[in-house]
Parts: sequence; structure tokens; C-alpha cells
Amino acid sequence: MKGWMGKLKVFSLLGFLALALAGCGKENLTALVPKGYGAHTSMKLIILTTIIMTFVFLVVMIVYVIVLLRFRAKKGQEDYIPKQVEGHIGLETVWTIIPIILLIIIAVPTTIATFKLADDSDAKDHINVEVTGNQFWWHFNYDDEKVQTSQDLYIPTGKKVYLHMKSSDVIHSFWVPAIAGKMDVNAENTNTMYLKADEEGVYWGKCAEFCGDSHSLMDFKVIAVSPDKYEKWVKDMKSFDPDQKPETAAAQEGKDLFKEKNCMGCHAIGSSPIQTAPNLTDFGNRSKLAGVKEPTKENIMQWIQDPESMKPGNKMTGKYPAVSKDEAEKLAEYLMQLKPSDVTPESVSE
Amino acid sequence: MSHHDVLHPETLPAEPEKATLEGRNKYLGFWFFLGGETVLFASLFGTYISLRNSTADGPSAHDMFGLDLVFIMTILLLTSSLTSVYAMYHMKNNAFKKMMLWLGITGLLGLGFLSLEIYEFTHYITEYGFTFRSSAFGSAFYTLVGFHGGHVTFGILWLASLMIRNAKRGLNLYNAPKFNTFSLYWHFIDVVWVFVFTVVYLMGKVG
Amino acid sequence: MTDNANTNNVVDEYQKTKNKEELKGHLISFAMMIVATLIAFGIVASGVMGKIYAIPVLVLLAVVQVAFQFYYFMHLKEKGNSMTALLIYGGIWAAALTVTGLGAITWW
Amino acid sequence: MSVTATQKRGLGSAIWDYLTTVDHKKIAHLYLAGGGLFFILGGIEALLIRIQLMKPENDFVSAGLYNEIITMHGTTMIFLAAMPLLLGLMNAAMPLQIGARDVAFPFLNSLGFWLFMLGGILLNCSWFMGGAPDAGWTAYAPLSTTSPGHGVDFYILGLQIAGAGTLMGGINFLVTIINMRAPGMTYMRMPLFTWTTFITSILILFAFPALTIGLFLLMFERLFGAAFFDVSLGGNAIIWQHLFWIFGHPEVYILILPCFGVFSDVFSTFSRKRLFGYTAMVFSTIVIAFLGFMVWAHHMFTVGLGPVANTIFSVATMAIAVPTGVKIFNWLATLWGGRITVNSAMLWSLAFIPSFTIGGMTGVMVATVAADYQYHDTYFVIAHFHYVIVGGTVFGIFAGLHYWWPKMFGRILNEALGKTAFWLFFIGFHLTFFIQHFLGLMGMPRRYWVFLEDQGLDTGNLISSIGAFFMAAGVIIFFINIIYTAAKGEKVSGDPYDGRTLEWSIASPPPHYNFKQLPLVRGLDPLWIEKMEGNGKMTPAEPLGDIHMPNNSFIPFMISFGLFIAGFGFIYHNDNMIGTIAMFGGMAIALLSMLTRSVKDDLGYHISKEELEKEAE
Ligand code: HEA
Ligand code: HEA
Ligand code: HEC
Ligand code: CUA
Ligand SMILES: [Cu+2]
Repeated sequence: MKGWMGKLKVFSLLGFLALALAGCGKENLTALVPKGYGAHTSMKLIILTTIIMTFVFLVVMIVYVIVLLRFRAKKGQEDYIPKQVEGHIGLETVWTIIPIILLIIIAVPTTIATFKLADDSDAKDHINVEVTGNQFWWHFNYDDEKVQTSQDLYIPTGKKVYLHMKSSDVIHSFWVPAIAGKMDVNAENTNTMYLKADEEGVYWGKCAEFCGDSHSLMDFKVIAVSPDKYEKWVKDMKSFDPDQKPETAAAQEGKDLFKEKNCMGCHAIGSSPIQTAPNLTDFGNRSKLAGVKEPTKENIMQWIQDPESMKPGNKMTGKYPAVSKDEAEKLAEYLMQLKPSDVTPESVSE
Repeated sequence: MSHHDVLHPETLPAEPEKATLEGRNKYLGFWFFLGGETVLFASLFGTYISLRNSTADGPSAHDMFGLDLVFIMTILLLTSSLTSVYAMYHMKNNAFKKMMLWLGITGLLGLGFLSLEIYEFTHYITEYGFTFRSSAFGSAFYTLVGFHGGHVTFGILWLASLMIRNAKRGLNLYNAPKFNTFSLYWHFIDVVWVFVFTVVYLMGKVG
Repeated sequence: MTDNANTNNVVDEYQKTKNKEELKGHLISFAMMIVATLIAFGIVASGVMGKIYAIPVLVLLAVVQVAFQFYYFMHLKEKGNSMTALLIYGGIWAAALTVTGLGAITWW
Repeated sequence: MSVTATQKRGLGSAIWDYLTTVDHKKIAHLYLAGGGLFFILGGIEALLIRIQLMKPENDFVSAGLYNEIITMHGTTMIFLAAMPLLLGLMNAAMPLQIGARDVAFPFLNSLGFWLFMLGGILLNCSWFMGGAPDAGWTAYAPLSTTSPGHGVDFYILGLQIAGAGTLMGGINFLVTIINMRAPGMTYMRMPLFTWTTFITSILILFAFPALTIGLFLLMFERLFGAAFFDVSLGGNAIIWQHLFWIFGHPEVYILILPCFGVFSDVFSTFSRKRLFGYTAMVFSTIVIAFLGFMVWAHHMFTVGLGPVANTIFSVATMAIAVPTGVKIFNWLATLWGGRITVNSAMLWSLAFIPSFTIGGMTGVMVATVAADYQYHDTYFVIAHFHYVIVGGTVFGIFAGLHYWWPKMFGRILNEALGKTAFWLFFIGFHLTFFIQHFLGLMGMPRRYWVFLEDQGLDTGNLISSIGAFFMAAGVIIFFINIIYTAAKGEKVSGDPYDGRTLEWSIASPPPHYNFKQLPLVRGLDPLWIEKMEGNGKMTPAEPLGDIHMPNNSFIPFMISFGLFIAGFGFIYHNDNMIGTIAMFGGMAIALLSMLTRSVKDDLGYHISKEELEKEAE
């Protein structure tokens, strides 16, 4: 069997596979199509390092292939004894110095980028959001505006939005690949990072630090809207009246059940400091239920009746009296009409 | 070299602890072990330093620590280091009984140190209600100082078993390395204590 | 009890004087260690130094003591121990990194 | 005890022999068998991972079980498979390479093995006792401190015991190499594998204590109510991360350096050339180890240490590419102008170069801190480290096994089977892990029990899973090869490859005293020198005389067994009386065994000159 030929085949096969693989992944999720300041910064370094690495790899491979082509033992060479070379100072120097130069080329922009991304000296001039990571959901508190929301983070495009992040339990990590790199969310200190989105869109966010059973279901969305829409959204959220009467009778019954079944003990509707469970003020506008499921009525009912089946290990299971199918339907009815604003994920994703 | 030579040598060489390959191996291996212990204690010191102010509203170092007791403990342990040097001096001169005497004194000084430490711990627990579970500082303090105390305890047990086992045998090439390793260990405990009293007590008092 | 160690005690005179000299060195270093300890405790008990000065001085005194222990009591200075010494420096290096790492950057 | 005598004994006494052996060559067999077993276990866990991730929202295993599987996969592979296999190779070859009759501490050597084995068994008992650890192999607090059940306790105690064994192995090798080299074997004449064993042991010595303390703190927290990581009592969970990675980063070099040694020896043997740039190779190993202690925070770039710490650690990390590059190029230069024979050992070694280079380069990419904000905790990192670990460590282990198999067992592994296994594994390896770079960047974090539909991740994951089965097929064929070779493998002489180093100057398998007379070493590649000068064999450095050998001992097993029982005790002492009894009982067994050891003089025995003469060639 010919070693190097097999290897060449494998490598070219892999290369094609990679290319064929649906471009670069799903838009608004993949880090390979950056749409925010942080992601652009990282991407530039990714491209720079990839180019340098490709160069290094080619150099190694060229020598490697030559070696395998030229120096394999041939017939009749059984007794051939190659020259026993000790080494070569010149060569050693060359392959020490060149990598050092290449690394300096990487290190300088890396340092600059790292300090830029960490610079929060102008935070007070921008929007600030307190982010809390919980097993397995996210809470967003717009303290200056007195607006609370969960799962969906609304930000204006083209502006820096500072996130001050803290965990209420174990470590999580806040990651919106298309907009910015990730930052851990610890319980002992507040970490700060900022987002700056180029264009409107619903961006996928993920929890990147292992945090328990439903770590893989701790998704959230960042909804970037134009600054005007953002202002409107804030206004709508602020003026939302949790006591306002729902339109349908079923929703009204759902509203009562929401109190009766002790949902209110954990979930706030409207701007309330309660943070034990997702704030449901704009639940009707959520792009996903509990971060990952389609927010259809059936799914919401299933969630209310048996959240464990959708998100193992979640902190809602078993904390409220049993809910019948009928009751669940009414609760869903109520929750789905909670639409304080017409600035919604749908309004930007079209 | 036959077994007889090892256990009953005609003469003892100048450095009996390093005269056999086994002895040299033991000596070197033990040094490396101590190298590992250095990192072990460094990890504990690092943890302690980063948690020393995390008192969770419980008592702090400044509130509790008194210097007198620690000073006496320090002198006891430092002296015991010197007495073990005397023991090794006599080992090299092949004066077995004198060696045993000084080793005994070393052990007693160690015991004295240990009793004072136990007294100190009970004092903190009863006077201040300061325990292992009080705060992160409490956990770090008892773990660091307790690890050192554990090493002292182990050293004393080790010394006792060495002395009892060899009481009637005199010095030979088989046990000389063992005595020597013990003395290395004992010095190391002293080294660690120097840092304990500096970092925990003195720096705790300073603030 | 037969103390057979005494029957074959052939450590020669030269060796004995050498051992004695070594002991003298040990006594001196012990005295220095006591002095270092006294100074350290003195600084803290008297409160003559501010915190910023006291802590580095205390650490320095500790390091000096440890050097004495290693080099005199534990015989690191003797020839033939160079590999040991090299490795111990490695350990001290790793230890120093550990302490700095944990002590300094945990709360950054 | 001659070879024939060994063969005549029954199974029972053979088992007893292995339970009590202090012979480094037999301990090597034990390590290889134990490590091999755990490699299969870890591999099966890997297959379960890949089956679960074969398609989106798969429900092959539950979330809880998946977390246990990945935790055990990582922990098993690193601590119970890769490291013991490497320790096995070291035990098998290193003492022979320096011309030693034995290791410095045969007793400790055996103790080290049994601690590893029983620690590993303890850890795996968790599967049957209420669930395995599920906080990842990194066991980050507070996830690990709050994980319910006893899984994480098994992790703590199992690793504590196994880790103690590894530490002993490290000290043993260090002293062996410093004190027991044959006459003339100066440091700068040691084969590269011996050098890397030496440096690796230093890494073990200085890295493992940090883990020991980390595990102690975790244990105090979980079992005795301490508050190191409990924020409400002022604790700080980041301390665990520091301690873990102060250990963890050197650990990855513990995994790779010995393999660098294997490759160096294999390349020079099969290209029939002296290793190019020997001094540079030695020096770069030292530099890698040295730098390896200064970079741990590159696993913590997103923790929020701040830009100063992040860039310092980033640049320090990149620096490691330089000495590693020196190695890659010196290997290429060794091959250059050689007369290259490609057999299985060489195939694994040749395949290592491109595979590891890719892994190393992605290493530098993840070290680029502002880019790591994207890579961290995604499949890009999974791809990086499997490229270096599988493409480096596992390839190295396979290369070493093929290379030294005839030395260890007197029979050479079958070439056809060896090559088939290689190609299946090699293709599967790239299929599985190359695609994962893209998966990571496309938004797939690691430790994800499921990935959702319609995220563009389906094809990539499927390909990755298919690759894993190719690897499995390769591994299975390798094991078939072992069985085949044991039954009908070709018997070989002491020097089947025209070798260069001392291990090839004695019989295969070597007699239990290794060298009848210690060889006189006259330079690098001592056997090669003698061959070139027409002597064909080593000149003895001493007249034939009595050989001092250590006694077998059952005490290492007993000490480890005591700690094993005590391990259960610690885990269950809060639950019931039996736990407390086991805790004290186990400690008593261990301590009494130690006491027995220290009270009973053990001076070993001698093989007399006459016996040796009788066993003449
Ligand atoms: C065998 C094990 C092994 C080895 C050898 C390495 C080698 C390296 N590793 Fe890797 N690493 C791991 C095992 C290993 N790693 C594991 C297990 C993890 C994850 C742990 C976890 O989180 O679970 C990890 C994670 C990890 C991270 C953290 C990523 C993250 O979580 O975000 C980083 C970051 O810097 C990193 C960097 C490096 C670097 C720079 C090297 C370098 O040593 C590589 C050097 C080699 C080369 C560069 C190639 C050859 C060189 C040349 C041909 C010269 C020219 C080259 C250039 C100029 C670039 N590794
Ligand atoms: C030495 C280290 C090592 C090795 C060799 C491997 C080998 C493999 N690993 Fe991994 N892996 C880790 C160390 C290692 N791994 C670590 C540290 C983690 C992180 C864990 C964590 O996050 O905490 C990880 C995580 C990890 C993940 C990510 C899980 C997640 O984040 O959710 C994946 C996914 O693909 C994976 C896959 C594989 C595969 C397919 C192999 C394959 O190479 C395996 C090949 C072997 C086989 C397939 C065995 C075949 C044997 C048989 C079939 C039995 C035959 C029977 C007889 C002969 C009797 N590993
Ligand atoms: C222990 C307090 C608790 C109680 C009581 C509780 N929940 Fe929840 N609920 C949670 C938590 C925690 C989550 C987030 C789960 C997750 O995503 O991990 C949640 C999530 C939800 C969601 C999804 C939110 C989103 O943003 O997508 C809905 C809808 C919901 N709960 C409805 C209810 C209803 C209806 C009730 C009463 C019948 C109720 N909850 C009672 C804790 C609670
Ligand atoms: Cu939260 Cu993962
Ligand atoms: Cu690392």
C-alpha cells in the first residue's frame, strides 16, 4: 500500500467535503458570517491565522511528500546505510526564526483586538443591560429603562449595548456567534461585554458553558431592530399594563388560573423584580418557547403540563399544582395574547 | 554487597545514608517527592491567599490571631529542625545512641508544637465559633494549617515507628538512609511552617 | 542491649572534624533563622511598618529562612546535588506560578 | 527462574505472579492491559456519543445519561487509557534503553500500577451505584459541587487514588534515569524516548499536586461541608478552574511528550539514520515543558480575567509552537536522505506528522484570544484536541506498541492486519474530527446532548459519526491482531529491526534481570555504533557477577485495595454506618500494609554468578 497516495486522497476528499458542506452554516447562527462588531473582530483573526496555518501546513506537507517520494527504501537497497547526519545549526535557526516571525504577525493584532473588545470605558454613554444566567434560561433587565424581559434580548442596530452578566446558580456562557464571541456568566463577579449588530435580524444565542442537563436547550435570541423600533419597543414595554383585561373569555380564565396555579409565584408579567422564572410580559411575541420549541399552542400546553418532557432538569417541574389539559389550554390562550409591542421577532426576520 | 554487609557492616562509611544505590535512590526520590509537595502547598497557599478576606461576615484573621502562641510554636518547630540536624550529625559520626536521643527530642518538640496547634484550633472554635464551615476563609485556613499539622502528625508517627523498629539494631546501611529521609522531611515541614506563619499569621495581623 | 554500632565505629578523625565544622555552620544558620523570625514577629507586633512595606519584607524574610534550610540543613549546596537542585528550582518555579496565579488573578 | 519454568506454572500462580510482581517489564504488561481495557471502555463511550449525535434531536440516550457518558469518556480516556498506556510503554522500554537492570523503586512501581487500576475501577463502579459523574471531565464548580447523587464523589476519589499512583510512577522514573544509567550513558546519549520519559515525569511531579489539592478541596466541599467554591459564604468557583488547569495544561504535554519520544526513535530506526538535531530535540522538549506551566489560563479566556492576563497567556501559549515546530522539522530532516522502511509502526508515525500539525495549528488558532471567544467551548476545540490527542497520543501509542511488541513478547505483530487497522482508523479519524472544526464555527457548542434541527449542523454530525465507526473497526482489527499474534505470530530475534538503542541488544523478551552484564555505552545510539564498528554487540562494562533483584510483594496490592475500600467509605460515610466502617477499615488496611512494609526488612535476593553462567546463551 502506498502511504502518501492514500493520504493525499483522504485529504482532498476531506477538503471537498468541507466545501460542499452547505457553505458556512445557518445564517444568523454561524460565526462564519459575522454580523456584529465582535464577530467581525474574531473573524479577521480567524482568517489571518487560517492563512498563516495553511502556509505552514503546505511547507510541512511539501517536505513530507518529497521525503516519502524520494527516500523510501528501494529494492536492492537493503544494505544501504545513509549518511549519519548530526544536525545543522543553520537549519535549526531558520525553523526557529520563521515561526517566531509568523507568531508575531499573529500576536500583534490579537493583542490589539483583545484590548478593544475589553474596553468598557464608554459604557455609561450606551445602553446597559443586566443579564442573568439561570438553569436553563436567560433574564434581561434594562435597568435604566425599567424594562424586564427573558429569553429574547432586544437591541438597536449600530449601537453598542453593554451587557453586565451574572449567574444565579452555576456558570453559563453567553454566546451569539453571529454578533460576538462568548463571555462566561459567573456567580462571583459581573462580567461585561458589548454587542453591536450591523443589521436587523433575529440572531441565535447559545449557552456555551456546560451547566447541567438542559445545557443544550438553553438557547436565546438577540433581536436587533433599528434604533427607532427599539425606542418604540421600550416604550411599549414600559406602558404595558399587566392588569389589563384580556380580550377573550378563555384568556381571562387563563389569567385567573395563572394566579390560582401559583404561576405568579415565580413568573412576573410586567416590570417586576421577580426573577425566579422567565418574565412573561412579551411571551406572545417570543420566537421560541422556553428557548428552543416552536411556540405553538400545543407545545405551550405540553410545556405547562409537563415541562420535563421538553427540557430535562428544568426548575419549573413539580413546583406548581397539576394542570389539566383544559386549564393548560386556557393558560396558553392567556399567555399567547401577551403582546405588548408590535416590534416582534417576526417583524424583523422578514 | 551481600545482605550481611548491609545490615551488619564491618565499618560504616562517612555518609552511610548515601553509601548504597538504594540509599542514593531513596535520597533523590525523596527530594523529588518534596518538590511535588512544594507545588501541593503552593496550591493551598494560593487558595488561602485568594480567600483570606472572604469571611462572609464571620471572624477575620485580624480579629482572632494572637502572635504569642504562634511565636512559641515557631520556636518549637525551628528548634526541632536544629535537633534533627544534631541527630544527623551523630549519625554521620556513627554514634547511634546520641542520634536516638536527639531524634527523641525532635519528636517531643514536634508533639509540643502539635498540642499547641490543637489548642489553638479549639480556641478559635469555642471562642469565636470559627469553624471549617463558617466561611470560605474558614475552610481555607483550616485546610492549609491543618494540612501542615497533618504533615507534622505523620512525621511524628513515622519517627516513632523508625525509632521503635531500630531501637535494638544500631546503625547500618539499610536504616541510615531511612533516618536521613526522615530528617529531610522534618526540615521540609519547617520550611512550610515558615511560610504558614508569615502568610497566615503575620500577614493576617498586618491586614 | 548490644550497641553494635559502637563496636565498628571507624569514622576517622578527619571525617569527624569535617562533620564538626559542618555542625558549626548549622548552628550559625540556626541563629540566623531565629533572628529572621524575631525580626518578622517584631515588625508585626510593634506595628512600625505600614502594610505596603511590611508584606514584602515579611516575604523576603521567609525566603531567606528557607534558603538557609535548603542549603544548610538539607544539604542542597553539596556537590553531586546539582540535578536535585535543578529540579527543586523547577518545583519552586511551578509553585511560584501557582501562588501568583491563584493569588493574583482569581479576582480580576 | 528461567523461561521454561515460567511456562510450566499454572494459571493461578501466573495470576499471583502478576499480583505481586515488581518487575518493570511485567508491570508494563499490566499497564498495557489495564490501559487497553479502559481505552475500549472510553471508545465505547465515544461511540455512544457519536450515535446520539448522528441526527438532530436524537433520543438514543437521555440528557442525564449523555452527560455521564461524556464525562466518563473524557476522564477515562485521559487518566485511565492514555496515561497508563504511556506508562506501560515507559516501563517496557525506558529501563532497557538506559541499560538498567531495574527501576529505582520496583515496589513503588507496582504500587503505582495498583493505585491506578483500583482508582479506575472505583471510578467506573459509579455506573452501577447510582450514576456516573456528570459534570464534565473538568468538573467545574459549582456544577460539580451541586451535582446530586454520588457521581462526582466517585470522580474525586477515583482520580485521587489513580493520581497518587501516577505521581509515584513519575518519581520512580526520574530517579531511575538519574541514578541507574549504564556506564557511559551520559544524559546527552540517552535515546529520545528516555529523555521524554524524563521530562514527562517532571511534568507529572509538578502538575499532579495541583490536581490533588483541587480534588481535596472538592471533596471537602462535597463531603465535609467546606465553602471554597460557595459564593454565599465568600467562596470562589474560579479557584477550581485555576487549580484544574494548572494541572490540566501540563497534563496535555504529559500525554504528547512521550509520544514525541516514540516517534523520534521510530523515525531514526526506520530511516536508518541518526536523529537529526538531537540536541535541538532534547532542548525543545525541555522548553515545551517549561512553557507548559505558564499557559494554563488559555483554557479560561472567556472567564473574564481581563485583557492583560488574556494576552499574556495567549502569547505565552503561541510560543509553544516554536519548539514544537523545531521537532516537526527535525523529524522531517531525519527522514530526509534516509532509507525509509514503511511498516505498521512507521505508518502510525508518518501519519502523525500531518495529523498533529493540523491539531497544533488549530491549537495556535484557539490560543489567539480574541478569536477564541468564538472557538471556546465549541466543537472547534473538540476538533483541536482530538487532532492532537488522537493524531498525536493515540497514534504514538499505536506506533510504540507495534515498535516494541516484539521486544516485549518475542513475537512481531502481523503486518497485513496492522496496516488494515491503521488505514481504517486513520480515515475514520479525519472523517470524524475534521468536520468538527466547521461544526464549531457554525454554532455548535460542546457538551450538547442534542442539536436542534434546521441549524445547518445535520450533515456534519452525520459524517462525524460515520467516521467514528471506521475508527472502531480499526481498533477491533488491532485487537484481532493481538490475538492472532499471540497464537501464531512470527517469532523474532532480539533485534528484528536492525535497531540502534540498547533495548535491541538483549533477547526478546528480555530475561528478568535485563542485562547479564551492564553494557558499556560509547555514544548516542550505542548498539548502532558497535554494529558500525563491526562488533555487532555491546561490550560489557563489568565482569559477570551476582545480580541483586528485588523480592515480589503483595503489599502494593493490599495498600491500593485498602484505599479502594476507604474510597467507598468516604463516598458513603454521610449516608450510613457501613460507609463509616469502610472508611476507617479501608484506611486501616492501607496503613497496616504500609507499616508491614516499613517494619519488615526487604533486602531482595541475588542471582548467583553460577546460575547466570548456567543460563548461558
Ligand atoms: C495531547 C494533547 C494536546 C496538545 C499537544 C495540545 C497542544 C496545544 N494546544 Fe491544546 N488542548 C488539549 C490537548 C492538547 N493541546 C485539550 C485536551 C484541550 C481541551 C480541554 C478541555 O477543555 O476539555 C485543549 C485546549 C486548548 C486550548 C483552549 C481552547 C478553549 O477551550 O477555548 C488552547 C488555547 O490556547 C490550546 C492551545 C494549544 C496549543 C497552542 C498547543 C501547542 O502545543 C501546539 C503546537 C504545535 C504546532 C503549532 C504544530 C507544529 C509546529 C510547526 C509546524 C511550526 C510552525 C507553526 C506555526 C508558526 C504556527 N489547547
Ligand atoms: C485520550 C483522550 C481521548 C481519546 C482517545 C478520545 C477519542 C474519541 N473521542 Fe473524545 N474526548 C476526550 C478525550 C478523548 N477522546 C475528552 C477529554 C473529551 C471532553 C469531555 C468533556 O467534555 O468533559 C472528549 C469529548 C468528545 C466528544 C464531545 C462530546 C461533547 O462535547 O458533547 C466527542 C464527540 O464526537 C468525542 C468523540 C471521540 C471519538 C469518536 C473518539 C475515537 O477516537 C475513539 C476511538 C475508539 C473506539 C471507537 C473504540 C473501539 C472499540 C470497540 C468498538 C470495542 C471493541 C471490543 C473489543 C476489542 C473487545 N470525544
Ligand atoms: C418554580 C417556579 C415556577 C412555577 C411555579 C411555574 N414556572 Fe413556568 N417556568 C419556570 C422556570 C424556571 C422556567 C424556565 C425553564 C427553562 O427554560 O429552563 C419556566 C418557563 C415557563 C414558560 C416558558 C417561558 C418562555 O419564555 O419561553 C412558560 C410558558 C411557563 N413557564 C408557564 C408557567 C405556567 C403557566 C405556570 C403555572 C401553571 C408556571 N409556569 C409555573 C418556573 C416556574
Ligand atoms: Cu447554561 Cu449551559
Ligand atoms: Cu492547554
